[in-house]
Amino acid sequence: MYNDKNKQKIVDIIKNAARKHSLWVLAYGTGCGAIEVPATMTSRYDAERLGVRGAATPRQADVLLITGYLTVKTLKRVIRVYEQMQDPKYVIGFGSCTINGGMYFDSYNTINQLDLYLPVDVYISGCMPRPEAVLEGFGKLQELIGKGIANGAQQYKENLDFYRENQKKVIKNWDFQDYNW
Amino acid sequence: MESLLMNILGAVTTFLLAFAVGMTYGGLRRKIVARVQNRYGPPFYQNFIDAFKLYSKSTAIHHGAMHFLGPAFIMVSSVVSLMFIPVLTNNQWFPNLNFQGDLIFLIYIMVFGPLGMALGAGQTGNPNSAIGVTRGLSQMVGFEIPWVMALIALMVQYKTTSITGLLDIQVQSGHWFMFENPFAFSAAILASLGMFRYSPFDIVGAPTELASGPMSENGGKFLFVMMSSGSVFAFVKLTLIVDLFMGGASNLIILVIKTFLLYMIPVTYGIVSPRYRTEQSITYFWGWPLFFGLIAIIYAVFF
Amino acid sequence: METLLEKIKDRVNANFDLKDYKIYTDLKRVDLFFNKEHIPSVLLYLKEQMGFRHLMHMSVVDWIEEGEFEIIFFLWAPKEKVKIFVKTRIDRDNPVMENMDNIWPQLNTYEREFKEMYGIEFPGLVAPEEFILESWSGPPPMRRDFETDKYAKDNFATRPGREDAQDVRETIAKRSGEDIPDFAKKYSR
Amino acid sequence: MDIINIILVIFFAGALITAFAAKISSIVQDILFIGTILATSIIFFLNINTNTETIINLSHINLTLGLTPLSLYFAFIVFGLAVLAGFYAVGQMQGKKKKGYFYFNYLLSIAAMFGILVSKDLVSFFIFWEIMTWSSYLLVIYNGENVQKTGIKYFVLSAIGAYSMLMAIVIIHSLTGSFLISDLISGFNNMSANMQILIPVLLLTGFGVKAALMPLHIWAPDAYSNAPMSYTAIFSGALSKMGIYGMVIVFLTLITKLPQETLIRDIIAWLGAITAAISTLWAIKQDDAKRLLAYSSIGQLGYIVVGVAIGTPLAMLAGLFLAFMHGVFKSTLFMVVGAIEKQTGTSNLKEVTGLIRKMPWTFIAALISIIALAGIPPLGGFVGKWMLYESLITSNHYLLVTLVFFSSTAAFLYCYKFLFGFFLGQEEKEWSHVKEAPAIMVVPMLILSLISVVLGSFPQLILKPINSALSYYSLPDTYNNLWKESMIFNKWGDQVALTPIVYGVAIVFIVFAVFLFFKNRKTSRYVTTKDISTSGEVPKEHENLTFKENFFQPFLRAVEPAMKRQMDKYMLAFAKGLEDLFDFTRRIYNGNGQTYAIYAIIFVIILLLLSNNLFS
Repeated sequence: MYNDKNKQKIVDIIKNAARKHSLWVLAYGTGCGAIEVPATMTSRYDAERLGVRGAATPRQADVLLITGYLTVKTLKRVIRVYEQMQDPKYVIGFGSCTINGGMYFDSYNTINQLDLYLPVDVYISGCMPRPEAVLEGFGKLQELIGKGIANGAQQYKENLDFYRENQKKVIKNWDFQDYNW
Repeated sequence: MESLLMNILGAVTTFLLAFAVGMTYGGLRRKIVARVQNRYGPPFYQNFIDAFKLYSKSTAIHHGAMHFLGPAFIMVSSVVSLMFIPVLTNNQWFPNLNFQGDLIFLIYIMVFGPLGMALGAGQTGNPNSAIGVTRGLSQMVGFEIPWVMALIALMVQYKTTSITGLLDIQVQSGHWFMFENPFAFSAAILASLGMFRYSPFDIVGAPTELASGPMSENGGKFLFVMMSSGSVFAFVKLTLIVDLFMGGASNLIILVIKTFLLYMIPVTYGIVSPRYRTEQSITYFWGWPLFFGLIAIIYAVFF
Repeated sequence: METLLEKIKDRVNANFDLKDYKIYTDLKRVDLFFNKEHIPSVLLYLKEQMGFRHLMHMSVVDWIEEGEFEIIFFLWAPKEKVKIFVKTRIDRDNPVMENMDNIWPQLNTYEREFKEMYGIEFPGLVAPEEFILESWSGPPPMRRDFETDKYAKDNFATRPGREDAQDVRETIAKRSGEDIPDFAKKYSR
Repeated sequence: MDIINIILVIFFAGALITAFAAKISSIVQDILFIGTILATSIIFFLNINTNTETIINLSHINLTLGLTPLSLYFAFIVFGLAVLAGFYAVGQMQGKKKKGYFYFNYLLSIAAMFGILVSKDLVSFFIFWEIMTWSSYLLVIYNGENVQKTGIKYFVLSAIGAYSMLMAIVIIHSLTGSFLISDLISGFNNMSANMQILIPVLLLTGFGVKAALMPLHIWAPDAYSNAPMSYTAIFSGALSKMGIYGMVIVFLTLITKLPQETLIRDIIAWLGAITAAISTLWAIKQDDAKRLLAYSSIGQLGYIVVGVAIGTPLAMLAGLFLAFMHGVFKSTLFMVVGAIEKQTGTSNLKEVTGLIRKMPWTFIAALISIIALAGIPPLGGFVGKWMLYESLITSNHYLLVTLVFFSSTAAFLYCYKFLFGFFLGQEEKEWSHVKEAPAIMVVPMLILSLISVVLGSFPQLILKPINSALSYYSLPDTYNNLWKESMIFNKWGDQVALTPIVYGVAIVFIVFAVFLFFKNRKTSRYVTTKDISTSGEVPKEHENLTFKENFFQPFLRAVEPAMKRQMDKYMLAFAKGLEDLFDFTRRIYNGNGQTYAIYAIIFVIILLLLSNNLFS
């Protein structure tokens, strides 16, 4: 229960302080938002000064950054990637598309609402959000982690049935074995 | 009994020192790279935060026994080689096992790490890991040759293969081997560029191409052990070169200054260099560095 | 230039039953219309005999009002630097087209796509698995009678509040005091 | 009857009986085979000492048999490997055809090796040498495939070696009037300078063939990979050491007395080092594990030759220690390949993957042997490598040591390829049925790998007999000087203490293994190798993600120029040239009487034309 505010022990406070300042981001560049990530990471906005750094594989990553619309096909991959990540892990929904479908709200093949399928900790609105907004989003996530209430992964585990039901409703050919921790 | 206890205490202290120095240097490198790229950059203690965070991450899955033992092999390589290197010239503080092994032994124990990492990476079954490992081992064959030639030149010139022996000669005569045999120093420095695996030679764990190569399936504690082993190993390499070529260090401050100056060579070389392909880096090491090694041996034998 | 295009047209016409044609001199392009059953031999002839070796593209247009699909092959002759559009119409209710991926292997990709997106059958098509749509159960989505809005509403839960959002065009028009353009009125709520 | 005779008689009788016991029962055959080896080795280990000497009278020649400390040392290798590989062979030959044939030749070649080691005169040496060559030849062509290609190479090169050796023996007899090796040594000083060069060169050619020294190595890859693996363990582990044994004697007794000593030593040492380097590169390229290990064997023998040829006391220690270590770890590795081949049906590194969870004990044996092969401390291989480098550095062979170091570092590449190919990587459904090899095959491997581990911390077990062997040939005593208990020194007095190293490695390893393994074992669960980060893609059951093709391509691209020239091709070109020459000769003698008549007439005409010049 390390992410429950009322029961935060001293160890958890230290751990959360470390986690907060060391966010390794797996940027799942699905849509047009992928182009904003380099801008955020490089010289102009330099996310690394906040401890935000790119990670190469889900095993090493803390934050799953979903940058844009998700088709049914990519949603499946995103879920797979999310479940391969190790605890503690956070999800940032990036751009309008992840919030309510954005300009693809009536597409036959993109989901409209990411938080039905994955536990989103922070949404960054905008189409596209500028790097300032992205940094603001990371700041918000850091704040939540520091308070110990960024407990999306916890929610996901507890309400796994709910998420699985939603996921399977959209993904017809559900072919990977049910993953547990 | 008491001496044993002191030995163990000394070994642990050496390890902690190496860990701290290596981690700080890594952090400073990130800062320097950031400044060169016109960024603000992370604080110099960022690596400590990263390491602690990695340690506190959970390890929910594994791919079998070698997946666990691979990082342990790497740690064996760095810690044992640390134990055999004199940290300071007056050996009262960190005696460890300095007199028990010599340079040839050290060369061999230092290549144990990559092999252990290769085994750990192999068991995960990730094809990227295996590709990275093959690149890493190939590159290792590349830079080991000039490195060994430089060391042979030293050994031949001063008729000893012991690290403490070479260090004592420098301390007593007051001449650094860096100036006594500059060719050996150049060869060793150029080879050490490859050992650090910084920019031109970082194809082993190219993050975007190979998904960080051998590390791609390791998160959490595995990565923590690899990271700390890398830091300790960086300290080992720097201290070894300081001991062999720059007359060692009589106290920690001098050690830190010398190692930091030395560390700046691969860092600054790396910042401004693009990435070499594997065969390019092998041919790089078999070009000028090998030539310098050859000259160094000739110089050692005839002058 | 025109003579060259004319010549091409004439040469094809001499060998095949050309339904109709159109020549765009400025675009260096000839449009040739055929019946569906002539298409394979025409394509083969154009490729092997007349130097149109490059298939640039294959496309489908849904003529829902006429109850037909139009299939277009875009060919290019590298030597003469001339384009040919080979067009044909097939029945929309029973869309079957001959599989021609042995003429250009890359046609296979297009045909798999049109099979999924328009429901056009290509008998003998080598399609090991789904191409773009994984486990699609609805009607072919690129047909014009496919109601994408309704489908999305049925399948993907919409966040509450989304339906209140106004059409952007309407908002802009209202703000600047203009009328909504005619073509947009149809979609306006 | 003397002990040596008894051992030889048991061997030959056992070989014959075992060969014909197939008529009774297969198990009886196994028991007889094992019984013969066990009986002989028990007799050997219990009774043998260096004082025994037997003389067998043939009509004109006395065959003198007896042991020297050096041959005792090699006999340890032969008998130790023979017993372990014998047990292994029983497991491996289960259900194979031509068992009698295999057992017969196996016993015969062990007997021949023992015979070579006990020969004190050149005639018996040559006889046993030929028995060894023939029995191993028959086992090389055991499986009946590619007999033409592999058999002929081994046969021709063995013949070259044997004839040059025979020539040397004849010359020696004509010069000294005796076949005894001791007479050769004592009479060597009185020979003419030319003979003093010729005899060692001829003998070294003979031994070089068996030791797979360049350019006489071309038979080895095919022969090693075609023989049954249980025999290849002996072939590479012990039989090739007979060449080393001969070389040691030649270097210790004959070449030291030459004025051109350094030149010959350097030439042979460089040949050894080049052999090591080139064959290492070729080993990296191989995709078949047998061929990989075969090339690796040639490379390792190259190191041994370097050590033996340099010939300083430390180099001699290194060469002989490496000879023992090579026997241990290389035969283990060949046994591993044999076990895998038996369980999966193939030894191709590209086909077999992910056996680590199916054959864990085989993996442990392979891992330990590979670490020993790579020469990484704290295992036994390191001691030999260390002594080799130190001896080269202290005896002023700087470029040689660089070349040896290059091949030794490049050896990591094929070491990893071997381990990765068989045991690591993606687990595939095709091999999910594979089980661990039977105990009779696994236990010998584990015993051998245990020896590798033990020798890493207690090299004195082997260094002591080596020391007495070298003292016998009047080299200075090396105890206290170059090694002392578990410490090894070089000439300059620099030391490596193995015990603290072993303790240090063990402690650090255990600490971090506990830190990683035992702390996380409970909380983490095993996932298959399909569950890897593949950009979110779910690999299907049939999808093969293993990285196998062009394994070390970047490296091979970098060293391509060195691998363009192949000794095989030169030899084949030479053979082709000879064939053309003979073909041309055949055209002259075409069997037609008319042609011969024309030749006769032409000859007479030429005579007539030249008669003025000839007879005036």
